[in-house]
Amino acid sequence: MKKLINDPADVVADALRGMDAAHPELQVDHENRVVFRADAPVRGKVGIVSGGGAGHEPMHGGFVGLGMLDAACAGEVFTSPVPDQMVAATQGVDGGAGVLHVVKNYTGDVINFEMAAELVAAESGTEVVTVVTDDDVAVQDSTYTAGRRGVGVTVLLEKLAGAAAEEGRPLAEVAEVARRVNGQGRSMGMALTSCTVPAAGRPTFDLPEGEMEIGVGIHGEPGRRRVPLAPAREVAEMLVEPVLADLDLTGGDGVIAFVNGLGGTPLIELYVVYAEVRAVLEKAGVGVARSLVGSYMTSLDMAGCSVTLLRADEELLRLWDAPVRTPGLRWGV
Amino acid sequence: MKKLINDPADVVADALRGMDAAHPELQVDHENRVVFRADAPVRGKVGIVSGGGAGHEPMHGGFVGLGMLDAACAGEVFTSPVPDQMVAATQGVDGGAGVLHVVKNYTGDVINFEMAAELVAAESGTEVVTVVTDDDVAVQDSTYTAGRRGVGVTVLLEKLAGAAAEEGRPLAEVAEVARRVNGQGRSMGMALTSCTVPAAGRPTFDLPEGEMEIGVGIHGEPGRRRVPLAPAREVAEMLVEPVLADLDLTGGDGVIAFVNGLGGTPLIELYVVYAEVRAVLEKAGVGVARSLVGSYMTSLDMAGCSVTLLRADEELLRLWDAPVRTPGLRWGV
Amino acid sequence: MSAVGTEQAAAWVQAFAERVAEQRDHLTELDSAIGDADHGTNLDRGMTAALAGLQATPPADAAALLKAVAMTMISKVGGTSGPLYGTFFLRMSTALGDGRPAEVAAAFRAGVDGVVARGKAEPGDKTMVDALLPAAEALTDAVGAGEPLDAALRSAAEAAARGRDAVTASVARKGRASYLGERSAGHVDPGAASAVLLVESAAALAGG
Amino acid sequence: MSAVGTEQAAAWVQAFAERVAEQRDHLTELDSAIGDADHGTNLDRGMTAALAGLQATPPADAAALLKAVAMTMISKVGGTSGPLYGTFFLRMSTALGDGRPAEVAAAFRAGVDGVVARGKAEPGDKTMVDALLPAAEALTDAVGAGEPLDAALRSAAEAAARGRDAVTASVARKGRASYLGERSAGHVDPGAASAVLLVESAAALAGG
Ligand SMILES: Nc1ncnc2c1ncn2[C@@H]1O[C@H](COP(=O)(O)OP(=O)(O)O)[C@@H](O)[C@H]1O
Ligand SMILES: Nc1ncnc2c1ncn2[C@@H]1O[C@H](COP(=O)(O)OP(=O)(O)O)[C@@H](O)[C@H]1O
Ligand SMILES: [Mg+2]
Ligand SMILES: [Mg+2]
Ligand SMILES: [Mg+2]
Ligand SMILES: [Mg+2]
Repeated sequence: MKKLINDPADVVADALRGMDAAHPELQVDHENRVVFRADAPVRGKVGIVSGGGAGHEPMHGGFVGLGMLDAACAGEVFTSPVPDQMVAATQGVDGGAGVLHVVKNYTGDVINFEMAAELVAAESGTEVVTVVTDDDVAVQDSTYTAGRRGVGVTVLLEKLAGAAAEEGRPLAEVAEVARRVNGQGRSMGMALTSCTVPAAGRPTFDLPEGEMEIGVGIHGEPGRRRVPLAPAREVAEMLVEPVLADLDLTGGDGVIAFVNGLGGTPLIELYVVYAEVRAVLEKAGVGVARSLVGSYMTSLDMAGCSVTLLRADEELLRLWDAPVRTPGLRWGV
Repeated sequence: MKKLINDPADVVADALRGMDAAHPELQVDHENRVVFRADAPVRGKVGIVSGGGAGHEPMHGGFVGLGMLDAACAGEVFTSPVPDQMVAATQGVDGGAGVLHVVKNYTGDVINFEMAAELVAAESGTEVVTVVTDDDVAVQDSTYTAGRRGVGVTVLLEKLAGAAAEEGRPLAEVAEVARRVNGQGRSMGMALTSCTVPAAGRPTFDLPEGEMEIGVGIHGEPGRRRVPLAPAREVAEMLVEPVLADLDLTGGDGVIAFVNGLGGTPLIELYVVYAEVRAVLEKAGVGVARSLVGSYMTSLDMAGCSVTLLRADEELLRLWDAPVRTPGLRWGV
Repeated sequence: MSAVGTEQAAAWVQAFAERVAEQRDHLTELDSAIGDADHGTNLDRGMTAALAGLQATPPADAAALLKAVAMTMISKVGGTSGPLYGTFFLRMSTALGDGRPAEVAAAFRAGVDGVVARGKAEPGDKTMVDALLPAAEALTDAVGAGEPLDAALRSAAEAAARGRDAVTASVARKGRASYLGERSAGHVDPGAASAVLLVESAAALAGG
Repeated sequence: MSAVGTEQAAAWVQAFAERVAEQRDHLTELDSAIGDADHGTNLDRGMTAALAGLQATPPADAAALLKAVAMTMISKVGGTSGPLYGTFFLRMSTALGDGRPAEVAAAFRAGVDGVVARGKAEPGDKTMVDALLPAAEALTDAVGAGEPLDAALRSAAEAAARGRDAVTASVARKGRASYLGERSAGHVDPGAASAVLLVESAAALAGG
């Protein structure tokens, strides 16, 4: 294993120290491993809390700031944070207008956030609404399974719901925006290599030179199928087509198109993929209203990418263009 | 070789198409492979042109925009662009106040920019001043060699000189800022893995599991020495100490500290390194005025990082905080 | 062994922690194949913290001990297995009573019911429940038939192992393994494997 | 061969392009060891474009031909070798005169001087200059001694190869290889290797 780390057991604590040092505009509670907006709680504003296992940087801590999250809880690598962290985060961002929990649909995340919400309800009057993201079309959605994973849409949702909260809208409306984003967005990912979990010390799976995995998530889980390596042009088709098959995205206000790098893939390759994604969308008659290309939700050092498409509407575009000032996403301010 | 690309010969053209599609605020001249600010030339403002081989994304094209570059020329991967591109860029950004060429100190870059400047001088009245960056302390600086490489300082210089130009300052002053930044900044890099040049198809060098290279540049050149893998704590020392030995950075207004990822290293590791860099600086009595942590100047898919320290002063801090709006760096606007 | 007191509970927790430490890399390897390569690390971190907690604040009785372990699992582990094992120990602690065999069986069953209530897994979904439920049933049956606790725990451990093995061929329908669809078939479920260690730790103590 | 006309120049360029194509991966491999793994790709891209340009717009004479190659190298290759080889061909084209042996030797020398003026490398810095300079000297000497051009070019090719080999053991002082310090010693310089191909291409034609 080759990583720029100290003891694998300290990776999350060490990274939080670095993040704290790099971003004076954030407050880091190292004891609870919660990253807060420096001005939290913002009086009268709905607080937005997210979190999850570490290893997806800049998500979620890097999305804390004006127009996005109020707090993010960091778990161990690929391991949901614990209820205590979420309680601390929720209490710390409660400005009197209630708190939205943004939870990616993984059993661990769902259970821990659920327990946290129960604890908050038992201990305080803070109103908590939870929205779960489950946008990954690689996974069959069925009531008899854990359902689809929450992936790329989470980044877009945190931006859009964050903008709605920043406008001063009430919890129910902010949650409605969040649910709409999740309902209108779908993703699909692929990997060229496995990632290596620091504590495990070696790649989660083997992926020979000429092969790639289609339908991976962001935790180094193997994908749905293994296929021969293909040019970016075909990779774009393999990712975009299942998304288009799952959700009608033609017409209307077009889509917000998001090509995400999984941590080990450089930006030059993401731009190559994005060019091909645009070509596939054009052929399918899907217009693109906004673009996001970069490594915003990683899977440690995995080489690969995901594509997320979100059906845009006038309101979502306005919220997308609204100011955001976080380490990971920043514009309009 | 596992990359998200089509034909290796098309990588740069394909990536420029993706970049163009992702950033409507840029104008891309695909024929000349020049990325322009959409509003170039800006009347009365010094134009700033940079460029170099591709493979370092977001540098340089991702630094085109308000408060930074007016144009960037993209060469083939790791190959300096040609004079014709630089001439087109220079003419396209000439707003009547002259043009600054920012050139990293590599023989190819220097020669091609030199020829471009000669052509511009022969063909037009545009005043061109060239500033060459050479901040890499891994390389011995001697008049009998090619001198030090230009690395991380280039990013900081493009930001700071860009801010000076945006203030409407004359070419001589903008060039003076640029030279000062180069003079006050030093860098050192290391690699955990080699990169793979697409056209070459395999890693430029072999680096066994338990070893790393210290003193690498950003073109997949092997470094100065190979040492056993070490924890981030020691890596930070190996990078910071030679920088401190080369330039007195204690006292004054502190430094702008920049931890850069080389393309294959995820942000979580860069934060771990940054925490350790801060610890080394603290021990050395060097204060940190501003921080930048991320993959801003990559070496394709190389895993590794570099550290750049720039002695700050009041003016540089003001220029650092000035608005910048580019795909790669963005704040204050 | 006629009743489970503080000493027995402590020995069980200690034995489980040891088995987990010893099998940590194996559990993580199982989780690499069909999950995210952290199950061994997660459990080991939790049980190490639990032992440290017990050392620092010795609990008054077996129920308090199990509750302390539960709270550590819930507040130190995270992921799926942290709150589920935490819930197991928590529910068990409140139902343990005097620790007589029938109470132990009922408490174990309560713990398993807690896991099911929290995780909503059904038998055959290929989770820890597939080891825990048969163990609970075997324990209840054996104790109900008047077998001594030692023997009953051994039956429970065997039932847990059979339950784990029975779903190895199946396609997972809960947890991360479910994302793999058909590819999850043929792999041992990591949580089922750790649950077997839990029951075996009890059986080994009882037998020794 | 008594003089270099359009045909000879075309054949030389063609032969060089072929050698470069054939040795492309080898040149890139040499550049992997002490550079950035693109020398073969760079030259091959340039010479392929140069041939295509000659085909599209057949030049009037040998000088025009060399100038066309020069312009392609300068405007299509980039890096260090693009402008240096471009400068070589450009300077050579302006000094070629009627292509008689003495003029060819002088033109070659002018080309090499152009490379030195542009790149500022000195003999022994471990660059293409270490193959080109000895070749220029050998050519001038042989032609001056009245040898026929064929034989003179063969001497030049041998001198180039000796020059390349002579600096293999040295530490590079120019170009990317210089960043490696001592580690550059023992490796063949890629530009010196390609310069040998250039001179050998001429010698082979002359000889055949
Ligand atoms: N819904 C569920 N109910 C019960 N157990 C479950 C459920 N989902 C997953 N598990 C168990 O959890 C185990 C994985 O635990 P662990 O790896 O620690 O957590 P995570 O999956 O969050 O990384 C699985 O092997 C499975 O036995
Ligand atoms: N200053 C110089 N003068 C002459 N030749 C040089 C100089 N610097 C480098 N070279 C030659 O250029 C070769 C490398 O060419 P190439 O790989 O195409 O360019 P780059 O180094 O820009 O990637 C070296 O092997 C060396 O022979
Ligand atoms: Mg996990
Ligand atoms: Mg090069
Ligand atoms: Mg797991
Ligand atoms: Mg090279």
